[in-house]
Amino acid sequence: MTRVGKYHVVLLGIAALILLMSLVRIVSGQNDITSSGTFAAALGFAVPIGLAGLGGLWAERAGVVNIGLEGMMVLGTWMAGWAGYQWGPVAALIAGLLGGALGGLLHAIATVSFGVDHIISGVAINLLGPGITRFLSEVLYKEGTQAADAGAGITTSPAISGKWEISFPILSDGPDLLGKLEATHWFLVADLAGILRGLTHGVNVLTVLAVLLLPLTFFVLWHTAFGLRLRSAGENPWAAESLGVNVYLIKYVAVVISGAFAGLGGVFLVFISTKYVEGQTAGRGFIGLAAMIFGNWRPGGLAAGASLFGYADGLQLRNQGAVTSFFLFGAVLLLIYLVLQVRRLLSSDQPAELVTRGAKQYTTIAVAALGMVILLWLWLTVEKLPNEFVYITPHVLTLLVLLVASQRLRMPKADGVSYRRGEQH
Amino acid sequence: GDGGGTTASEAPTGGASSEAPKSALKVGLAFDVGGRGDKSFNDAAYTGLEKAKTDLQADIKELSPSADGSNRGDLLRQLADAGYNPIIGVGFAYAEDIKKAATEYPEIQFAVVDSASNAPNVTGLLFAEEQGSYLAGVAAATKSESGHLGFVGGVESDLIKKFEAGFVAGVKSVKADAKIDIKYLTPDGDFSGFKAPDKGKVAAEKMYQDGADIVYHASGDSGLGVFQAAAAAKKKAIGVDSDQRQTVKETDLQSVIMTSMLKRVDVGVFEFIKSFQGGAKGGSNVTYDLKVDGVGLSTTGGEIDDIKDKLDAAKKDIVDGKITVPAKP
Amino acid sequence: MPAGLNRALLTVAGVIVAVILAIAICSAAIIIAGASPLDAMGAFFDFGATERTQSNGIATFLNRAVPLFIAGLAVAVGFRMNLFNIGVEGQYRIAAICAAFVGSTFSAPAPIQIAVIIVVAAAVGGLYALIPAVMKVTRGVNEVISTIMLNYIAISLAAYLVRGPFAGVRAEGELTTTTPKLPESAMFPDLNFLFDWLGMLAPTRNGGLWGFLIVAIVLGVVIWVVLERTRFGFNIKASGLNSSAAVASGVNSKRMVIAAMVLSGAIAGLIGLPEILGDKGAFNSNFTAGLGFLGIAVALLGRNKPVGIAIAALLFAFLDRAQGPLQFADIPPSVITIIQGTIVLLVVVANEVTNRIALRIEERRAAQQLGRNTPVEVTA
Amino acid sequence: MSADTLATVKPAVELEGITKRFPGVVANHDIRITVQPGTVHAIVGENGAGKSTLMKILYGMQKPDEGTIRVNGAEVSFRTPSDAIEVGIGMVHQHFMLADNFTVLENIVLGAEPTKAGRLDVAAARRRITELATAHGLRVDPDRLVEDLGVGDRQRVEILKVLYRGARILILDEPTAVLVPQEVEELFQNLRELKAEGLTVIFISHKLDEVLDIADAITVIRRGTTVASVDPGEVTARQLAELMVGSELPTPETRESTVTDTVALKVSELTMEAGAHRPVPKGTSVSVYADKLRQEGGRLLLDDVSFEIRKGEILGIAGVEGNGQSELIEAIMGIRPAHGTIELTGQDITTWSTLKRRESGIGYIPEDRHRQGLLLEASLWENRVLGHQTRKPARKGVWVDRRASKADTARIIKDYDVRTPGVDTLALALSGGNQQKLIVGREMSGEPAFLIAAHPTRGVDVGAQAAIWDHLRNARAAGLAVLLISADLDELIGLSDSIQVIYRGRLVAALDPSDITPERLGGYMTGAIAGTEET
Ligand SMILES: Nc1ncnc2c1ncn2[C@@H]1O[C@H](COP(=O)(O)OP(=O)(O)OP(=O)(O)O)[C@@H](O)[C@H]1O
Ligand SMILES: Nc1ncnc2c1ncn2[C@@H]1O[C@H](COP(=O)(O)OP(=O)(O)OP(=O)(O)O)[C@@H](O)[C@H]1O
Ligand SMILES: [Mg+2]
Ligand SMILES: [Mg+2]
Repeated sequence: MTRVGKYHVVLLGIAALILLMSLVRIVSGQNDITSSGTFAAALGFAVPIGLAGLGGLWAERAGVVNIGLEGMMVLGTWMAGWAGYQWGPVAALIAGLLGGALGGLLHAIATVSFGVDHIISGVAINLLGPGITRFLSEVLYKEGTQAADAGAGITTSPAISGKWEISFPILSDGPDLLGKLEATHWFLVADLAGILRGLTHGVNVLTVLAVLLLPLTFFVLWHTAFGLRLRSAGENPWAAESLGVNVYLIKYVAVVISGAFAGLGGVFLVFISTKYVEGQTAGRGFIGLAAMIFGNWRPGGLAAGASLFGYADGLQLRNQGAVTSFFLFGAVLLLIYLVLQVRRLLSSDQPAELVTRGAKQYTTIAVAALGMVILLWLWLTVEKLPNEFVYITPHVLTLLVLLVASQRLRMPKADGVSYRRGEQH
Repeated sequence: GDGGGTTASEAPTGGASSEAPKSALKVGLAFDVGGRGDKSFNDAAYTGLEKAKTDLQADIKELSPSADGSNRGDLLRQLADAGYNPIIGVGFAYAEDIKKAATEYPEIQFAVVDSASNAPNVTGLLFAEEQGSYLAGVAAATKSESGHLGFVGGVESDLIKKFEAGFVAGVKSVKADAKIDIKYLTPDGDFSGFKAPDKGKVAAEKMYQDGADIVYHASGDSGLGVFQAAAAAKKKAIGVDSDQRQTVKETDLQSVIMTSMLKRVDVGVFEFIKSFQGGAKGGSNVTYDLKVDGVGLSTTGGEIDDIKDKLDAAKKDIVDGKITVPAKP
Repeated sequence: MPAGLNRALLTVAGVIVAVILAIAICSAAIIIAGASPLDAMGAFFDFGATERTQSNGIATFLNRAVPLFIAGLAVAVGFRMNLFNIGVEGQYRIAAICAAFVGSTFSAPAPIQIAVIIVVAAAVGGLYALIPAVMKVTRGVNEVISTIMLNYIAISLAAYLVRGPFAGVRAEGELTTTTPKLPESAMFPDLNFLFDWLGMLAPTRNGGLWGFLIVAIVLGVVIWVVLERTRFGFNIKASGLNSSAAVASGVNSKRMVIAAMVLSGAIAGLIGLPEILGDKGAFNSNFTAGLGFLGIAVALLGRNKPVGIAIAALLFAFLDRAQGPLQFADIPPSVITIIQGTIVLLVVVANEVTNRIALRIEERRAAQQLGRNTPVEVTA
Repeated sequence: MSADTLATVKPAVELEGITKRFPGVVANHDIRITVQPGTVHAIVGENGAGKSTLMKILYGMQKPDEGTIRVNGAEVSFRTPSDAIEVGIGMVHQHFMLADNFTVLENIVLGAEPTKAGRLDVAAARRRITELATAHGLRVDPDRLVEDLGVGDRQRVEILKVLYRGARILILDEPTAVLVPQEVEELFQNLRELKAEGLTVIFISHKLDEVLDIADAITVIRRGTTVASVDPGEVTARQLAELMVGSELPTPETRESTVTDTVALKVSELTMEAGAHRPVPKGTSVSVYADKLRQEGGRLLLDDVSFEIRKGEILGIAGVEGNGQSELIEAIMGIRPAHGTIELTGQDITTWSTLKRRESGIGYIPEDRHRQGLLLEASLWENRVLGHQTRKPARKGVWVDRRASKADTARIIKDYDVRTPGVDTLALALSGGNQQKLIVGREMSGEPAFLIAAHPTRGVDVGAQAAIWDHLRNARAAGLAVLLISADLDELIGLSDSIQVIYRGRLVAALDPSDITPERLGGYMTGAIAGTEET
């Protein structure tokens, strides 16, 4: 498939998805499925995950597995909180980046210079991140310090002042045309308006930055000389070395940037909360890593993974009822699948004996049909899911998508390989 | 719940009069996960402890458990071995551990915050959060113009459900047809719900968008997000545990905090130490309810001054037993 | 075998250097915090003045090591095959609650009661690990993602079970949700007699020295035997070292993924039992979390070998025990985590360095024995 | 090149007194070589003689402990390959140095990327590559992924990489090891052109005929030292070999036929799809199904492959790499599903697992010993157990019988002359030849009925080669059926009782080894000669 073709397929897929969502919204009456609020929340949850994922992408494209994203993110949050309350948001941003980068540097020293197993180093950083920050809080934020007077506690920093939110003029602010359209609840129109408004209203400046980092990463990694070298370090560092590429340097840069991105994810969390709160990363580094793998080590896929997760999380937090519409959603998807299968079965012009009409195919169709019926039944009967099942919506959804999506994941070939200059095994 | 024990108004009697040798008072306190400096529950307990230090010249020691809370029992033992008596465990998670430690150290007096006494030398320091929350509900419903309110709970544990139950009852007592949105951030066992301002914000935002004009939170640090959502929507919120209009430092957020439901853990802790000094023994519960002002509403900012009568009436009804506030939703 | 001895000596030397370095780094941190590193050292070794506190301290220390060791074993079984089972965390949680509940539904003589609980825990842990295994084998879903997601699902599921179907009665005024209390026959006998033998006071702490320690030791030995001596263990090792060679030699990689993952999950299922059977007697909403993640660090520090894991678990437990004493000495207890992280990092760095040295030595020896080190004299 | 020009022009490369020590090994010792510009200079020597090390030193990948390097008369000291590239040296490595997931273009420009406004200038790069390719007759498609390329194409990419950097001195480390004669000839044609343009080529090969064919000068290295400089016009291949090893060149000639009438392995209609394997529908024959697949336009990696191997017979499969040999092996080993049937000594084993196949007597010497044959980080005795986990002597119930395994490993070490300090040595500490001998010994134990030998002597020096050939011959005499796959056509012709040529997944010709030359064989392999039956 050519590049343009792929691009079109993606666009078509998105269009079909929105159509489907609109349909489900109308049928279920759950406006939150495409409300601007949901999409704004989705964006807010997707960004830190996406940033962590981007961090993972940079490191792993250069051949270094980074399971330490969580620890680096924690360092980012603490540094942002600490610098932010004293010198404002810009300082918070810089400090958070530095905090994450420091974690990245540690990871780089261990994995690149000493050839330590990447997972071990990452796990150690995941221990160190919370340990060091807690220690720093215990020292710097304890009773009687200036910070404590400014509102710090051992688990929180003082608040950062300053708000960095922007909206798209006219469309989603002031006259707020999109908002008005959304309120009509018209089929498809309101959905599109809601989605657009959610993504443009009251958006944190960091969000814009983070979203821009995706194409930027794509550009740098796939369209510049530096990016080619970086990726070559993840595919075949020995080849790169033999062509005079300084693989060590490249890996160092990549892993430090990786840490900085994870740190930026932390800064984002701090900006949203206006302060550092111990434990506020809540495993997002791991989820970012998962999003990156989900996205096949590519920025676009990663964004899709982070968005899926963010959307599901946002939706479940905003509207537990809407979560049951996923049953309907699944039922409709299964129905489409069934129609396609049956059509293929009937329209085949091959000699009858050649059509792969094994028992297996009938079984799949039967299972799909059964699944559809069950989902529909669930949708019709389940008033309210126990809360515990609502919380896990994003996780279950991620698993389901992974199960259904064909698995042709391809990680960089030398990812996780401990590379030593001049040695090839 | 008033597990058949005394209430606080009786407990301290005789405490202040009989002065024990002050230097001998060594009070140990073990925090819940998160430890000191959480600006909330643990810190409130510490305030009480500190007061004992200054007022009663107590020798104090406070310990925080490890992040996974696996060593709560061991902290209690270490305090006991170091000669501390009495020893206080902060948080209902200490219930089991206190019970065991109490049997191992029968000569030492223990207290547990938020859980009932379960041994002869254990005092249960209980708080009638549902009563305070009831008042918060009354205040919210009275102040609400839309008749639509919200509650954000941090972690879906039975403790936080007490807040929910009281709040709902309070609201319904004023407006039986009021709409109340309820959302918890994480399931029981995942305590990140107390540390997720972003989630609190999204949950509250939705409530405000749907027309709620006052949201009550019992979600620790996540409440910050609730206040932010309130500020953005130009609506109101109700804080919890301490007077958050004072503890929250951002001025733009302070103004959205209509009131806070106070839970005087500091009073509980201090009173317990004081009564210990007076020779009180455990085996019963002390309930800090509206009657003894163990719970209540803060008035900083004066936003509920105009409905003071109504609140006082509700309070009186509860104190008099005319109203029994449910502790479970 | 002098080559092996050489290697072992080098490794030990490396570890010692690493630990010393880690201590130095943390001492620096402690000094910055305005405290004395010597006090900190004292706190780590301070097991109290009285016999009672000492034996309690020792029991606390060993009790902590038991679940860490089991968690390390669980992670290591996966790692040996290059399977990264981050899901140990979720597996033990689900297994613990199911085992606690099942154990509370009947009453049998102690050995049977306990055996059933252990079997249930292992089975549930194994089954929960089967999910990512099957997803990986049939759909190629990366186990890192699936186990991360399943961890979150496990937390919610456990929360649901402990409040819903598996909820037990609790005392009036108690807020902790819990499964029904296990019968007395389910409680694992303690090992306090060991202290008597050594002429010490038995720990007075509830539960004493957990008898599950024995199970852990047996488990460690069994796992060692399975991994090092059986064909199954050989297949795991081969798959881990070179999966394509393993496949070519007739190892069924899919079956191995499932077997290793399920074994890992089954071991993980036992992580919560020491606490339940030795102390708590139930699963409740405050159940110790995070052991699965610590297990990763323990396994890696122990180089995925049972003996190493035991040492790593003891080290971690030793450090963890000082949580209280450090605070008595006014030292921020977070230095524990810092030391743990630093040690993990430095020990592997040291390992890497000594490994390289050992390899050099071995190569040189091999070359010398073959007489390849002398170039031939040639007249051109 | 005449003598007087040589005198006036400065040597392209002068290596003087180069010494390089590795822990325990002196790889190079006082090496002296002078390479004249505009010539092809060959370097020959046994495995492990130190050729690659020397070249890596010249290319800046390794630092010499002693000695000086002069390029075009000026003394140089390289820290990294970029320094060497700077002065115009380029190297094609013994093992491909290509990123599989990159396009040809990306592989070529890596490290020397043209940029425009910070962007990788793909258009300029493509233009330049096409120019170079046409100028030197090196056909490549810049936009194809390297993983889709055959070895010949990859070799060309490697050479283009070097030319792209404007190298005037080319180092080619065993470039022909994986090429068929036609491709070798093509390569040599390119080299001659480059030479005509004044480029200097340093060429390493174990194939002495080729060396004599292309080289203008030859340097022989033995055990890390230069032992002779000879003129290709004045030596024969045999003399050259004797200079290298001091022993006679072995030949892979099989003596008399030992072929019996009993069929050991029968493969019929073996067909493999390129995509996912879908089982043949019930009641359909494989050939009908294969027809359908062909009609659908699907690529078939194996296309209706049928043959028989009788006891005592060696069947050689000739083919350019990537024409289905690996797939054939994987199908027979049960590693990858395929349609058709496979019978071993009369038993249908089509549905059996790899393990069961091995247990029933299939031995397997894999093509890539590091990838499929060895656990490098495990001891030799554990490597002996590999593939024999379920059989004596490795097995004792559920246990691995360590003692018996070690004893049997010792036997292999003795019988197959594996040079190692002991059975507990890690496999990675052995040289390639010794590793290979261990594998051969392992696969021969347990009296297999049928052996797959894929490139059994690849990268193995002459001594070890002869030993491996002897073992194969002896086993054949004892009734073993062997499927031999080899890129070394002399080996193939010398050992096989019959030869089949595989081309694009099909067996296109059955040949008699007694009257076929490598050149003709190469013709079939590349599809230049249409398939016929020639028995
Ligand atoms: N990086 C290294 N570390 C240690 N020893 C090495 C290293 N590289 C090469 N050697 C040793 O140097 C010797 C020469 O190796 P080299 O690869 O140069 O041989 P070669 O002549 O190219 O052999 P072949 O024909 O097999 O390619 C080998 O015997 C090997 O033991
Ligand atoms: N990068 C390296 N690091 C350490 N030792 C090496 C390295 N490369 C080669 N060796 C050593 O070189 C020897 C292998 O020598 P040699 O080059 O003859 O193998 P080979 O025939 O090239 O093997 P192969 O064909 O598998 O590459 C072994 O002793 C090995 O330990
Ligand atoms: Mg070699
Ligand atoms: Mg070589």
